[in-house]
Amino acid sequence: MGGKVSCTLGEVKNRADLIIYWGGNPAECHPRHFTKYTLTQKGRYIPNGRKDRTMVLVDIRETPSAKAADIFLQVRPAKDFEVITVLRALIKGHAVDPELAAETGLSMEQLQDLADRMKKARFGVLFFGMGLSMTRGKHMNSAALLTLAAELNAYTKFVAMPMRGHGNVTGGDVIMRWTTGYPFGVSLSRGYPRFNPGEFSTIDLLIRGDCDAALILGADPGATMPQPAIDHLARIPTIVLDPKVTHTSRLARVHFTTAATGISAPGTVYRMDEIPLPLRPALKSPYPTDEEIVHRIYQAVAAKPPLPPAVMLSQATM
Amino acid sequence: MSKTIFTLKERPHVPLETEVLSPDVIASLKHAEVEALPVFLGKRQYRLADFFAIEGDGSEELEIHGDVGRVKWIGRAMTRGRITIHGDAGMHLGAHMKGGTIEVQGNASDWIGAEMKGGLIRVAGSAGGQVGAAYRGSTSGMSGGTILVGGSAGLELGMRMRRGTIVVQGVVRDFAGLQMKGGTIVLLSGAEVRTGAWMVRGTIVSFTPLRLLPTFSYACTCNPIFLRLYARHLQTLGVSFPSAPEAGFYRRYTGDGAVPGKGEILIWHPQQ
Amino acid sequence: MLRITGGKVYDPANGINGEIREICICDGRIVPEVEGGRTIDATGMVIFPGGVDVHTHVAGAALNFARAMIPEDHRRNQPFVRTQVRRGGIGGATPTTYVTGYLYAGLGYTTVNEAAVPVLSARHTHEELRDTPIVDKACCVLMANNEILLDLLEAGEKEKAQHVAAWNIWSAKAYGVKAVNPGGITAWKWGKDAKSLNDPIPGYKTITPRQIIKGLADIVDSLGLPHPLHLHCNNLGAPGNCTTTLETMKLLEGNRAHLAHLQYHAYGGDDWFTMRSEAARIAEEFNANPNLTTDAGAVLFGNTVTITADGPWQHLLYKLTGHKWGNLDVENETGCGVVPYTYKEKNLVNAVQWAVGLELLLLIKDPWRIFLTTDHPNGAAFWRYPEIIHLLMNADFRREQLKRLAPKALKRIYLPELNREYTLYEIAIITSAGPARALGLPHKGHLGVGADADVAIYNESKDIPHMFAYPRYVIKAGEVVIEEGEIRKTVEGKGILVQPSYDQKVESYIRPLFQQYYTMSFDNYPVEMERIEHPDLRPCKQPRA
Amino acid sequence: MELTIVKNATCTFCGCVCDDIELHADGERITHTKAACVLGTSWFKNHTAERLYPDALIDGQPASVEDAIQAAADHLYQADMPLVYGLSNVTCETQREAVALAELIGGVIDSHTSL
Repeated sequence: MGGKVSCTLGEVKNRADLIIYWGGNPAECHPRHFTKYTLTQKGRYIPNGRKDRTMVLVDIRETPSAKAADIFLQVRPAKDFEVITVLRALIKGHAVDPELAAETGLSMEQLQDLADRMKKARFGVLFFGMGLSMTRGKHMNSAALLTLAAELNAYTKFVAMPMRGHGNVTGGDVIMRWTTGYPFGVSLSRGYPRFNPGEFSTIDLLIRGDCDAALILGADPGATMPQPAIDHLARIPTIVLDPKVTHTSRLARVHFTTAATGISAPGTVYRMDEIPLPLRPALKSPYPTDEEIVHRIYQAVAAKPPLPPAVMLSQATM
Repeated sequence: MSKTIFTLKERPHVPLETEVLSPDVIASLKHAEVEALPVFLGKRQYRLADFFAIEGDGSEELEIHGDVGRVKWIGRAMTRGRITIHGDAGMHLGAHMKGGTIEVQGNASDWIGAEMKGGLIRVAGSAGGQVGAAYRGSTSGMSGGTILVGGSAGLELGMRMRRGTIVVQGVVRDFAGLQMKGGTIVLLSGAEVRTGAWMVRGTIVSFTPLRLLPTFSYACTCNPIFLRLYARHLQTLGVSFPSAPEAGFYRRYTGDGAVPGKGEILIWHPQQ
Repeated sequence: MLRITGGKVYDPANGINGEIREICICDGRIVPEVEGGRTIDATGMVIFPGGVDVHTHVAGAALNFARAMIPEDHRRNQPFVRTQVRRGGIGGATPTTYVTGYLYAGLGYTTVNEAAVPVLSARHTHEELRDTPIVDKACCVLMANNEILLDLLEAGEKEKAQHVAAWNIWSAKAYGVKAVNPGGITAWKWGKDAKSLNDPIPGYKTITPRQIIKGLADIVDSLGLPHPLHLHCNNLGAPGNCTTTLETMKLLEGNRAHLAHLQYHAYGGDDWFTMRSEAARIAEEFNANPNLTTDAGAVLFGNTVTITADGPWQHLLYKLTGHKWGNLDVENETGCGVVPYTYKEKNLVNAVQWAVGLELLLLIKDPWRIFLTTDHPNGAAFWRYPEIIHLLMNADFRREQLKRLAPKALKRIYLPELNREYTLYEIAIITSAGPARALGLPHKGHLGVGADADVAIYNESKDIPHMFAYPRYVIKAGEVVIEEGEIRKTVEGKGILVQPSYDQKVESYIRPLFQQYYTMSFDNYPVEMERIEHPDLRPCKQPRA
Repeated sequence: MELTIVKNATCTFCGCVCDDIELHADGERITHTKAACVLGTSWFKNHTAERLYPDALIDGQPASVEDAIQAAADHLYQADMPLVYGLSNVTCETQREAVALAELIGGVIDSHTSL
C-alpha cells in the first residue's frame, strides 16, 4: 500500500547524489533550500558538494529553479499523476503505452532515463511542492510520489519529503497527531477526535456552510481562500488572532493583535522535516502572545456551564 | 406492513448526525422511545423529535421526508429493513451497512456505502465522492452489496473496494476504482480520468470510451459470459445495458502495470 | 494524607509476600504512620507498588509519525470521550499522549521509560511527554549509530567518546543510553544492514557492531549511569538470530546491560519456513549471566503497528506484508521504520513469536531479571498486559490457547512443556519491583518508607485479566487518580533524567563536526532544562576513572 | 535605544525554518539581519514592537483584550459547530492551546495542510 519514506534534511546534505524537485520552486519560495540543506552543500559522503549531485526539476513551467537543475522535465499541466504512475511501472520493468505516455509531455526516453537514474542513484530524494499537491489529483499526487519513493527502496535508498510552506504548518501536524491522533481536519464535536479530509477540511466546511463560528490564528484565509469560503466567514462570527489587522480581521467580529511569532513571541516551531527548533525573539511586543490569548479564551469558555458529556452510541461513528 | 415516517422540520444550520435512523435501532421501539433517540447537532445533543416530526412506532421500514442533505450517517451499519428518503441525503449514508435497502429519491452526498458489507443502496439522482470507498487509511472499501446511482458520481468511486457492485448511469469523475481489489464497477456513461488507477484486481466495465492510464495494456476483445449473466442479474434491479454477442464486444485491458495489478477494464464497442 | 488498611501487600523489594499491612502516605511518599486524612479500606484487595515499564514507545517523532499512518486503527478502537477531568483522545496501538497517561494509570502503572530518543528530536519527545499525564517518565537516548561517536570509537578514542556520550545524554535530557541495531541503522542509510557482529559496517573502514556494543557498554558503566546500556541487539526478528544474541551476551561479560525485547532475538531456523523457538538456549545462557537484565517483548495476537529505529528490519517487514511502510532517517544519529502489522494465530511465524515471549518469561528463572513488556506497540499495545499476566499465572489457560495455534507451530516451540505458573509476588516483581531496580530508581517499585507513593490496588479475583485491567484504586505520588476504573484526577508526572559528568571542553570538539554534518545550529541542539516539567534529576555513581 | 544582537534566531517565514539567523534590534524594530534570505529579511523587518494596531477589535471597534476575550468565548461557546483554523504562523505552544480549546468548544480543528 505504499507509505511514507522520509528523512531529516541533514541526510540529504550528507548523502543525496540525486535530488529531484517536483512541482516546487525553491529558488523563489524556499531560497536557502539549495544552499543550506541540499544542492550546494558538501556532505559527509558528498565531498565535492554540487559536483557530486544531479538535480532534476519537474514542473509544468520553467521557473527560476530550472537554472539550478541539471535536467529540467516539463510536464503538461495536470499530468503529474500519470507521469509518476508510469515511473512506478518503468522501475519495475513493466510495459507502458508509449502513445498515452507521450500525452504527459515527456517522451519515453525522458521517462526511462529518469527511471534509470532513480534506480542507479546511491541516495535519491524527491521533494514535492504545491505544484504537485494542489493540482488535479491533489492528495493522490502526493501519495503517488511517496509510493514511488517507497518502491524505489527495493533497488536503492530513496526518500521523499513535501516542501512545506508557511512557517510552522509542520508543527500543526505534529501537535495534532499527538493530541488527536490525526494530522489535520479533525472534528472534536462528539468529544473525541474524528478525521475525514473533505468532510472536516476547512474549505469544504466553509463552502458547504457547515460551521457556525470560526477562530482563525496564524493564517489569513480572507486573503487567500475561494470567495464562497470567505463569504461564509463573513456571515458567521469569526475571531482572528494576528500581529496585524488582516483581510480576515476586517470581516471578523473579534480581532486580537498578538505578538509576532519568533520576532516578539517565544516558543517552538518545526522545520519541514519535523525537527523542532526554539525561537529567539529579538523584540518585546506590547501585545500578548497568541498562546496567552487562546489560553484566556479557553478559561473564559471553561467558566461557562459545561455541556453534558457526549454520549457514545456505539463504537466510533467513523 | 407498518412504517415509521420521519419529516424533517427544518434544514439544520450545521450538519446533524443521526446514526439512530436505522431499522436496527428503531424497529423494536415505541413512538416515544423513537422520539427520544439522541442526535447531534454539531456538539450539542438533542432528541430525534427536536428535528423530525415522527409518525408511528418503530418499524423496519423508515420513510424520511424533507431535505436531509445535511443529515449524516442515516442507515449506518444497518443489517435489515428499508429506508426511503424522499429528498436529498447527507454524508455517510449506509456506511458500514450489512443488509437491507436504502432508496434515495434525490441526490446523495459523499461516502455513501463506505466500507459496506452487504445490502442495496439506490440513489435516483447523483452521488458525491467516495461512493463505496474505504475511509482514509483503511485497506478495504466496500466488501459486498450493491450501489446503484442514477445520475453522476464524484471522485474516488469504489476506492479500494474488495467485492460488491457499483453501477453509475451518469459520468463519473476521476479515480473511479482507485486501488480496487475486487468487485465490479459498471460505468454506463464512462468516467473522466485515471479510471482504475493502481487497481490490483476487479473489473471495471464502461459503455463509453475511456481515456486510460498509460500503464494499462490491451489484452484482447471478448464478450465474457459472466457479464451477460451479470446483465441479467442487474436487470432485476432495473439496470440494463447491451450485452448480447451480436450487439457488440468488449476491448479488454489489464492493469494497473504500475502496481503491478491484474485488474481488468472492459470497454464496450457496439457492433456497427 | 492517606492510610490504606486491610489489603494484602505484595512488596517484593522489601520481601513482603501477601501480608496484610497498613500503608501510610504523606506528601507523596510512603511514611511509617499518619494522623488523620482519608482511609481506604482495602480489605479483600491486593496492593502492589505502582507498575514500572522498562521499555515502551509512547512519545517522540517515530511514534508520532506512526499515529498519522494508522487512522484505521484509531477508528477500530474505543476512543476516549472528553469529560470534565480528562481530555478526549484515541486509544489503540498508538494512543494520543493524554490517553497514554490515562491508560497506563488505568492499569496501575505509574512510571514509564520511553526507550528510543534521538538527540535531534529530543525536544519533541519531551513536549509529548509533558502532555502525557500522571506517569513519571524517563527516556533513553539513541547512541549506537551516532556517527560522531562511531568515528571516535573507530579511532579508538574511548575517553573522548565517553565525554561526547555524556554530552549527548545531557543535551537530550535523557536518563539512559539506548543502542538499536548497532551499526545497522547507519548501514541502512545506504539500504544495507549490519548482520554480523564482526564485519565492518558499510560506510566505515574497521568498526564492527561488536566494538560499538562493547564501547557503549563501557561508557555507560564508566559514567555510572543508574540504568545499564539498554541494548536492542542486531538481527532483530530474523530466523536464526539466536546466534547473534548469544554472541552478544558473551560479549557483554564484565559489563552491565539490559537486553530489550528478548523475544525478538530468540529464534532458530534458517528462514521463515523453518523458523523455530530458541527460547531454551537463550534462557539458559541468560540464566548464567547475572550481569544482564531483559524484558520480554511479548507478542499477542491481533492488530498493532511496529515501530523501531531498526530501519532495515522494517523495510523487510514491508516487503513481506505488502502493508504500508513509513521510514524516517535522522541525520547522523538514527532512523525509524513503521509498519502496521497483524499477528495471527494461524501464521506459523507469529505463533512462534507468541510462544517465545511467554517461554522466556517462564524459562528465565530469576524474575528480578526479566520484566513484562510487549515492546509497546510492537508486540501488542501496553494496555493488553493483563492478558499476558493471565497467561503467566495459569498453565491450563495457556494450554487452551495453544489449541488456537497453527498445529505445525507446536513442534517448534517449548511452551507446551512448561508448567510454571507465576505467583502474585512474582507478578509484582516483573511489573514493578524488578524494572524499578533495573532502571536504578530506588524510590520506585516498592512500598517501603521513603518510596514514592505510587500504589496500585486490585480487587483480589480469580478473573486475572479483569483484576489487572481494572484496578480498584491507583495512587500516584499520594493522589488517588483512579477509583473504580474511572479517572478521578489527572496529576502531572515527573521527568526523570541524569546529568553525567563530562569535560566541558568537549563542546569545542563537537561544534565544528556538528556544523559540518548537521543542518541546525549547534546552540539550538541541546534541549533546555526549562522544557522538562517537574524534573527529577537522579544521581550517577562516581565515574570509574 | 539599546542595540540587542540575537544569534541563532529562527526564521518562521517558510518551511525551511532556518535557525542560523543573526538579528540586530534597536528595541523597536529589527534593523539588520545576517544569513537570512530575501524573504526572511523582509519578514523580520516587517514587524515592529510599536503599537500600530488596537489591542483588539469587536465589530470593527477598538476594544479591551478582556472584552474581546469574553466576546470570543461567547461566540465559540454558543456555536454548534465552531471551526479553529490556521495554525501556521503560530508557535507549537499556541497550537497545543488551540487543540485544547477546540476540544472544549466541541469544534473542528484544521490547518493549512488540508488545502
